Amino acid sequence: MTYRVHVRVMPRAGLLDPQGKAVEHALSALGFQGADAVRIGRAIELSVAAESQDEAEARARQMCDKLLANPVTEDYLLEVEEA
Amino acid sequence: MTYRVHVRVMPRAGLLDPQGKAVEHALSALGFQGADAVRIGRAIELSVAAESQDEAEARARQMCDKLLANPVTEDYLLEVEEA
Amino acid sequence: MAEVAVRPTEAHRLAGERPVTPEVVREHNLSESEYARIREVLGRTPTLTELGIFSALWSEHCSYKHSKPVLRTFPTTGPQVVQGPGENAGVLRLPDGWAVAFKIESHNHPSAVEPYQGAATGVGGILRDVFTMGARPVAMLNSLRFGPLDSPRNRYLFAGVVRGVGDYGNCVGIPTLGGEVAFAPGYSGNPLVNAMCVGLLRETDLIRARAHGVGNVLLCVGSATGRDGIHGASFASEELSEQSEARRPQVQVGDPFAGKLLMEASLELVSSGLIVAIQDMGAAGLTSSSAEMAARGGVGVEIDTGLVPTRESGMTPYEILLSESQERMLVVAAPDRIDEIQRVCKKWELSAATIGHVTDDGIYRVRHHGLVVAAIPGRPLVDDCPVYHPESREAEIAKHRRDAGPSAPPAVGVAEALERLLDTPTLASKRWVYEQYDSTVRAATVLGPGGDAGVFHVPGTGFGLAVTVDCNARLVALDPYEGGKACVAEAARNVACTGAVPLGITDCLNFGNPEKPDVFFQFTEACRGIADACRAFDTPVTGGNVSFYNESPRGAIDPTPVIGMVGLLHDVTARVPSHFAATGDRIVLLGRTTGQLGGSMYWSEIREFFGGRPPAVDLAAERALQRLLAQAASERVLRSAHDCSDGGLATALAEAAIGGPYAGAGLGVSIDLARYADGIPPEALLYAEDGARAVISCAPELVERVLALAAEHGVPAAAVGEVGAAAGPLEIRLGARAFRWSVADLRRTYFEAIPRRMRTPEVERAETEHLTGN
Amino acid sequence: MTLRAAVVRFPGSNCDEDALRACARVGMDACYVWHRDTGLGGADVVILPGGFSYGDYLRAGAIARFSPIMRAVQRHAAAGGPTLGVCNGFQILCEAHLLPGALARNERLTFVSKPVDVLVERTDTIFTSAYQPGQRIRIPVAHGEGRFTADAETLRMLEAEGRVVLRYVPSGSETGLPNPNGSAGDIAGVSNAAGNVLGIMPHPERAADPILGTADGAAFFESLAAWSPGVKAGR
Ligand SMILES: Nc1ncnc2c1ncn2[C@@H]1O[C@H](COP(=O)(O)OP(=O)(O)O)[C@@H](O)[C@H]1O
Ligand SMILES: [Mg+2]
Repeated sequence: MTYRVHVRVMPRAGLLDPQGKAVEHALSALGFQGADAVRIGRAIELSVAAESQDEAEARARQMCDKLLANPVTEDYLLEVEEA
Repeated sequence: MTYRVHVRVMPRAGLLDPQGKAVEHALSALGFQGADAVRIGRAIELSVAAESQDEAEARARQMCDKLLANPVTEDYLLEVEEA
Repeated sequence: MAEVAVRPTEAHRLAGERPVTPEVVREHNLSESEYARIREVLGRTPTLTELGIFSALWSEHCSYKHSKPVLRTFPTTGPQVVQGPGENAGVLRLPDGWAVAFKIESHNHPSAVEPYQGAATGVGGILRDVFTMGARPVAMLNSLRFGPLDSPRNRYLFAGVVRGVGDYGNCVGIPTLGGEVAFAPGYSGNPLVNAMCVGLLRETDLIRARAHGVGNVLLCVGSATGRDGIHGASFASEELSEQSEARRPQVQVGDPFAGKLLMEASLELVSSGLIVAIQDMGAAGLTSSSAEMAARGGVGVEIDTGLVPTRESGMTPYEILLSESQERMLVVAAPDRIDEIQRVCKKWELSAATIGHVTDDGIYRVRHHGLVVAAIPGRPLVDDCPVYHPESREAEIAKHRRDAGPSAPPAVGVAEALERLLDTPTLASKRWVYEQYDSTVRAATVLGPGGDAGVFHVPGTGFGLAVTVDCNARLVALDPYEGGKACVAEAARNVACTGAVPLGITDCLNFGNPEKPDVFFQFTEACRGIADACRAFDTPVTGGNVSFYNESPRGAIDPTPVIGMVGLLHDVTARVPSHFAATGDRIVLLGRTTGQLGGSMYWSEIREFFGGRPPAVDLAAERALQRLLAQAASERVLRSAHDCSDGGLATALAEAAIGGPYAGAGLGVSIDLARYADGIPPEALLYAEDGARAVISCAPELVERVLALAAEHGVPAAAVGEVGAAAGPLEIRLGARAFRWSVADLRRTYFEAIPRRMRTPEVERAETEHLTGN
Repeated sequence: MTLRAAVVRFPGSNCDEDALRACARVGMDACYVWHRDTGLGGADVVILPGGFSYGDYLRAGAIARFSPIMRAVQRHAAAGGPTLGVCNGFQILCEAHLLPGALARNERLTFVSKPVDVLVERTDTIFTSAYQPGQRIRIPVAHGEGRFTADAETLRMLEAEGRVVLRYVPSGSETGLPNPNGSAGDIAGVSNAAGNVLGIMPHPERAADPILGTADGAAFFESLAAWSPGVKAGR
């Protein structure tokens, strides 16, 4: 089976996020009121071959721990769906 | 009401995604078999004040069209949840 | 090539392929007579694939059908010329067996659509043109034009382009040593992005892009082919309009990492002698690279598009041939070298696929999984494109504009005008730009951006090179012939101010639609000016690029012939910086000021009048000044030298006083122009843009020597004052009148003019768009 | 004794030649090591040069740290061998956990290329022994991701243990060319606990020859060349 995995790698809460700040600023300068707490990270999509959804998730988690996210500065969130 | 909006801005299908390519390559070099079709984009999270979920989504969509995504090279996906 | 009267064999239509109808021909941007010529060459109706091939190679971009006769008038020879126009880059001879390869190229249309990727892929393309000569790229320059910064779209384009230029060159590791940026209404909607690359090679390592050796194989090296930029070459050969949005080719995305690997692999392939020829798949991709290599070598080629690695499945031969996917090279080699070539490519993590071979029948033949889909006589395909001699006539309004003068009174007084001028983005410091470009990688940068020309050392030797790009489109618009001369003169002056001797040029001729008589007039006249100046300076044209159809719905751009120049500093330690360096040094003005304000920035910025007759360019005086500067530098009598151009004498003095971006504070200036001025009104004296002038400084005890040298070279020279204290004022006395500015204020204005206009949402958008990567 | 310096080349390294030349200039026997190699060829000193290894795709240094050569670098560092990472080399050392913290995107989002003034805070290291304590030097930076980031505890530890070897002149200071990227504590370079691994963002190899306008970086290489392998590399 192939699963499509969506990973969001976000700057860890509490750390400075200059991109988020810049976008927040740009939004308000463009007149979008009431948009705040902007955070910007990386969206990664990949296909993973696995026997089950759980296995796909476990493998994706390993990929994140090893490569896709930097534990010093980032947290990640996974979603897995059947492809 | 405040809603939390999650946006994924991804490189448009068919366009070269050098980052995705490099990561795919790296994953396989790290021994992660069966991971492919890697695409890398931006994950944006923001809080939007609105009367309803629909309104929040409509406003977020405007922000994407105007600022958050590049219409020439990117597509985006929205998810809205109550904060 | 053996002149065999070849009648191409049949070519097959693929299942489902559109038949070639008049409408299809029009869509391919081919005229009726061009189509008739195609049928004549083939002796039959072309297949769609063949039509695509012709439309690419006969596009303005590839065929130079409107410019060829004019370009032939450029001087292209000289003892220093190793390779003139016609190859991927020109090559000039340097001391000790070294040579320099350099070339400039435009990427205007793609940048108008997608500024970041358009600019990035422009840089990638020019890099490849240089390393395919066997030269290692060592310096980049860029020349940019945008509409005024008060428009959000222009700010977005500016920010995106700068970021794209930077990201590509930074990643590959080539320092950007100079460039120019100007803003004018004509470029709204049609920005210009010209990138220049300079590379070094041993003269004996030069390799030319000529396929030869029947039976040799063709390899496709580098990235896989996608549907990117199909018809980019013909897209670049039409005006931008509402429809272009729909016809726009799929955006080409640059992969600078792949570009870097390709550069290393290519240089290794060349230096190891494994290959016969190599060429970038640039505009019109595989089609133009293979057809041009075959034509230059006088042979035929046969390729099978089924063998080309693709990124997507189901690509047709038409798409594969015309794709402009980036970071790909076409290599010709003997068949017994394939294994070794693949080993080199593998080392650099690149693929190399054999896709065809060199033939003896002179036919450009394409198969798709064996089936012949195109068979065209190779030489007519490349050489028989019709050549046009459009009508050339100056527009009446251009004549009137030249004869007119300002009617509005000055917006501000003579002194305040200087502050205004330094706050004009075109004149202000481009620090906001060049700090986004790595200017020190390769550890050879002797003078980085921010001065008159960039200078780098050639490691292991005693010499260095000075490089610059220049164009004053304002002057070209007002008087194309004098303006063309002025562009070359300014480039040469910039090079000479560092102490270098100008060696040769490359040019990027950005104009509107050549089928319009007034545009073609601008083109021919500017080229005549460039040719005359190059002859006078012994700086041959070694190559370049023509970019026509730079028109938006608003009309044609100002004619913008950008000159890229290389000069030699025999002893690099003799290099001269542009800014005043020491309190108490004497200031000498070189050259004569006549005070004609025609075409000046002063008139356009302070008197709201864009027009008038610019001062004629005195090529002999320019040449004398260049020689003087080089000799004075080699004798080490100069502490600084800065050329006098946009914004006139006052601007040049202010820039020299303000100092470089990292100087801390500027230095004061105290000069008296009463004797120098000779009855010229103050605004004319301070802001006229006469050529052949420079502001130099020297130690007090050397001023006599400087004046003597000037006399020897027949250059008017006047010692007018001295460099003042740190943070002192800039003071210009004119008999009883005196003008005084705070250098600290001028400095702030000059460095803040662009940043303060760029703190806006569009810029933030451009800066946050490319979060990933670099 | 002539020291042997190995400059590691990753795909995308672009300051490798510059580092090699700077080492050779002070008399070291400098050679390249390919990222797929598994040994360092008996090098005394290892340099991870600047550049864009793997295009800096994903995160600077994230992919390069898995290159085969990194095992040998790890062993070399663990055995106390001097290991210097410059710019991208610093990023790789952090990703490989040979140094603490991470290098995040510059606060002002753009790539920044210019000279900066840095203070040499420690001169009792093998990399900086030829400098005067507290010496202020001017050398170029050129990076998009150079903002040193670590959690508060790590930052405290780095300060307490004196592991901040190079510090930018603080932003907002009246004189000098300050912190270009917003890094925590104005940190421009940190070492590991033992002191034999150093990562710095500025490029001393681009300021090692007077013709380049400043030779303030040359002492990094002079320090290394003066080190004797008999002496423990740490502080
Ligand atoms: N796009 C650019 N890229 C790099 N450097 C630039 C760019 N634009 C301007 N510069 C730097 O600023 C200097 C001043 O530019 P310019 O105003 O054109 O001066 P000049 O008229 O003396 O040629 C250039 O020599 C160059 O070093
Ligand atoms: Mg210029």
